[in-house]
Amino acid sequence: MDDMYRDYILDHYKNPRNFGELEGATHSYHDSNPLCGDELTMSLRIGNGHVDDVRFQGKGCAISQASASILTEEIKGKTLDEVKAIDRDQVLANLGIPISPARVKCALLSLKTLKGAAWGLTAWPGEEKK
Amino acid sequence: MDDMYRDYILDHYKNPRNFGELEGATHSYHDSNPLCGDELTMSLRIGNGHVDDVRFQGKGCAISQASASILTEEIKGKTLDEVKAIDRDQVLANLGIPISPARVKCALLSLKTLKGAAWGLTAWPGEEKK
Amino acid sequence: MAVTVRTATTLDVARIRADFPILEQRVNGKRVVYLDNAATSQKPRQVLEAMQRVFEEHNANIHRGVYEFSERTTAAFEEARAKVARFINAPSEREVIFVRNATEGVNLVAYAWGRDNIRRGDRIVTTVLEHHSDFVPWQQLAKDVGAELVVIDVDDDGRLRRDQLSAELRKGAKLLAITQASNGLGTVNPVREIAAEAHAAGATVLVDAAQAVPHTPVDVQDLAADFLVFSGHKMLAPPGSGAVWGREALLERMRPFLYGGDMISRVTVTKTEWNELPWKFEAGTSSYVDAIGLGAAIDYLCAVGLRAIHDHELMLVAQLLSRLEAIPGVTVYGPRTVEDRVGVVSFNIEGIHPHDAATIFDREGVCVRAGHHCNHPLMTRLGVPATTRASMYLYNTVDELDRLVDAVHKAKKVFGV
Amino acid sequence: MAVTVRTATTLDVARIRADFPILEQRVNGKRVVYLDNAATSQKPRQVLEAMQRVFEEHNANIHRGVYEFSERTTAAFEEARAKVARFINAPSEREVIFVRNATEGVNLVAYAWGRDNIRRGDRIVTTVLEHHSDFVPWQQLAKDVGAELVVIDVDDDGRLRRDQLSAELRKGAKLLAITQASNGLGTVNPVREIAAEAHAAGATVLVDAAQAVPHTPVDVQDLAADFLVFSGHKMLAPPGSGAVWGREALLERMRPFLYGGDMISRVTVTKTEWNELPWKFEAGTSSYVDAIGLGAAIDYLCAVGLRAIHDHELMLVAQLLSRLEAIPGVTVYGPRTVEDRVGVVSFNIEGIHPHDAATIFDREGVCVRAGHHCNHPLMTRLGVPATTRASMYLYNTVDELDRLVDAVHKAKKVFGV
Ligand SMILES: Cc1ncc(COP(=O)(O)O)c(C=O)c1O
Ligand SMILES: Cc1ncc(COP(=O)(O)O)c(C=O)c1O
Repeated sequence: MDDMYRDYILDHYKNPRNFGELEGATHSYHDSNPLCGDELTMSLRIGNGHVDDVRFQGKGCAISQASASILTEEIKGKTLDEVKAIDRDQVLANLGIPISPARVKCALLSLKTLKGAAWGLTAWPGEEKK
Repeated sequence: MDDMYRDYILDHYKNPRNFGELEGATHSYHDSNPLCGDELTMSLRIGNGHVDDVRFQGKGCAISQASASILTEEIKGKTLDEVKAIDRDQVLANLGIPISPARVKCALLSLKTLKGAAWGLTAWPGEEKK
Repeated sequence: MAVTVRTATTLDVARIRADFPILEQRVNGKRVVYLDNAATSQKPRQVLEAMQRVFEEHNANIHRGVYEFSERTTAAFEEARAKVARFINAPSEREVIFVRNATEGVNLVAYAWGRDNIRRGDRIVTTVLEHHSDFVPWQQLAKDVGAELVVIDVDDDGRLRRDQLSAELRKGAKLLAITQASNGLGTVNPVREIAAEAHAAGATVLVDAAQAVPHTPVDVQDLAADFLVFSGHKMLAPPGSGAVWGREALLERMRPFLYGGDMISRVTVTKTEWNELPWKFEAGTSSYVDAIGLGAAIDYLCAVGLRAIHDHELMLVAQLLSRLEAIPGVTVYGPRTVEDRVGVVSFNIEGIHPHDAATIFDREGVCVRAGHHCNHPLMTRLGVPATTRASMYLYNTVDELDRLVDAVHKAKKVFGV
Repeated sequence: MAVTVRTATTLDVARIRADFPILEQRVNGKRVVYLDNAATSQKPRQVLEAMQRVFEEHNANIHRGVYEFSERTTAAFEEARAKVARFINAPSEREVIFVRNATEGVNLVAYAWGRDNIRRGDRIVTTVLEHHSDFVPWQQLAKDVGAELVVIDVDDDGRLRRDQLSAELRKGAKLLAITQASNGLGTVNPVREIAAEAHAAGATVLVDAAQAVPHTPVDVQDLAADFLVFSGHKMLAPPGSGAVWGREALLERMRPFLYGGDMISRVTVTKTEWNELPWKFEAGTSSYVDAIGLGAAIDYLCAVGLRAIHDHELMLVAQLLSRLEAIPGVTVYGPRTVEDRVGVVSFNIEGIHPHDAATIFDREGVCVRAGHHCNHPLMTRLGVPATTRASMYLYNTVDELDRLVDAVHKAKKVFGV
């Protein structure tokens, strides 16, 4: 259990990075996980093929919110191609803790919202079909 | 097994009593057991509250046909009240052999048809509701 | 009811627990504490053995075979139906239809009765307490035929707004679909009174008894509703078993729901005659082993006694409520009393999402449900996305509640709240 | 196919029989000979143990719980779905919907696809070989919407009149509903060719594979139909398990069938969003233990090998046909060859009603089915009210066929024919 909610996650949950509205956002996407009630909005400012800035807003469980916070740190300043390459395994790995199957949707809501913001995708590669 | 198809039943099956059409029938009823394909028609000549004559026609399994044959012998000459009193237990007992649950419908088709002929009943007392 | 037993139980819980092998399992090294009984119950040996016996001794398809295996299996299946009928005091076995679960039961009524009886402009009254299974079928039927769906609210304690219900019924209603006990809050509705009121208004009444039949004596003749549905898997039977009870006169007039083998008496190329009740509504090969399991579950519940089970659960609720209310930051939803309720307690811990709470509880071996409990309209009404729900049954103990309370403290510690 | 094995089998039947405890049972003092496999099959230990393990080790409701029991049960359930998908070579698990049985499967398609796609004046083509479960739903749909039901005949050997089918398809059809293997006669239809022909005529194709999937390899991509249904209980799994396979594009466009818990993603008082495939079609608590049993049954069938099972059955059919044909007064219905058929042999004894025959066989411990086999239109076509049917599976032996033949002689002796 200390695995599952180690300080790193709880720190991101309680002190989310890049939280709030983004002025001058060029891309924005909202999604939710109706089963849990997790909500997330990702806003990006994209210029010249780079993520110049990013913010997220949302509410929900620690896993979904920490995952979003970690993801925003990861993508800031990256090229769109680099962002596109981020997959579910990487997002799960970033959390640094084992995520049980029932919580995978919580952990991946951030990625889903990011892809929605950046490309209007509502599923991540390999996840459209099971 | 010899119980189930002892000579008495087989005799009635092969040499059905009161088989055929009834001239001057006052009452007649046809019924069938769609699950088995058993078919039966009972024709009665009722006068003065008595069953003056009876005939049956039909085809189907030995149990259904023998049961009908035995029943016609039983009711001939009886008063309607006496006929009305015949119940499922008596018909099953008349056969003189144990009838397994799956074959009860075969054995009772004769009674059902008789009641239909005599009173337009399509179920016998106690059998309307299970 | 007004139960007085609060700290004592008349159940021999140790003996009961010995019948449930799964309760010995360990999760993360700790003996499991199973408190998700409103989702599904565990099964005693007696039920598993009854099913095993069919498979090992006389399995055959029912109603069809003129041989001993088939006759024995058919007899066991129809005996299970008789047990269900006696259990809910149905006037006749002909009124008991086996279905997979309560959900299929509601859908059966919605398709086979609803499509022919609910017309454009008709009003269907239901409540915000309903499980999706007794809500979405009516919502969709209303949409399809152009009827109006009226949803009665609850007060802040999670009790049905009877004033609102009466007012809406007075405006006229074709159907009242109402849960007897809420799976989200544990609230019990006075269905008997309500059914009488609805009948007076000319409505047909369907009772979703999925959370009532397993936990408290239910008598369909006393309730005097028109349809009642429940699931076997919530009452010690396997998933795949469940029943619809309906008034014979209504069932007789209804068209069938599923068409196929066993529900017909004669088929020609151009037309079909239906079988008698209840088989008219049981198309294809029934889940006959699951149904036989339900019969065995009913035997088990009757041997223990439904009243004693209900009292035991209320004792557990009282214990849990007083423990939870003593913990800062814990909010309990629904009635704070033990009157008119079943063994369901919904709560949240401030600062901890229910899913995080449930994950931490799981590490402690404590199984509760976190989520919307298939009850979105109710969650919206409560203004929360989800709750944490502990639900009790005959095998649960006060010690297990202490394990849950310890887990709550642990979660608070981890989250620093 | 053109199988050459006729008197030999590649199956280790003795070893297989050891997995089926019920085959040791006695009826009237004689070891049971179970030859009613087309009605339902027996279950091996491996399947019963897989189910028992769920109940004793990690039973919990699926898809809902954030705790280990629920996650393990959900994983086992979804793994069973993956096994079904692989077994029939479905392109995606999203296309596999768990239902109670083939009957519910056909009804699901009739309600959720049929009601929106079959209109007044449309033609539904089916055959006289259909089980009531793939006949009555279409007959009723046709009646409800004013469509025309066209029923293709068989020739005197019980083989489908392909000429008639082609002619009717050329006139146009919205749906072809056809059985892959007849439960009444054992005839196998060349569904792959027929589906192609039907598609060319613009029809959607539903295949009733209830008698095919248990007995011969079925590959939905090779068949290239649109929907395919089957029952688990006829293939070593418990009653309560079964599946619909459907093309994803069709399933996506279809409305749901049953409404309730688990099949929705969001509900408000006024509207509902559906869950993704396949769960959109699985409302309420699934028979998840039965489904897990189906997964274990598929493991068992794959380990033995479907081709070897099919060859074994054809060997038994050849043996039985030659024995029955040697008995004066015995009439066999359907194909007299072993090409294109499954292990079903329908026959009658002159002068003995099938029910009387089956009753006498039962006294000898031999279980066969006597009746119309839920196949009234076919019985009418054959001009008999009923037949006696022996149906074989992997555990049957030639010795058992001899027991059946002895029973036929016994019946003739009792009836003096
Ligand atoms: C060809 C065929 N279709 C459908 C069915 C119906 O199967 P179930 O009763 O399992 O729904 C059967 C079963 O006898 C069958 O043989
Ligand atoms: C009140 C109520 N109704 C209906 C249902 C649906 O039950 P099932 O999933 O067994 O169909 C449930 C189960 O959670 C319930 O609690």
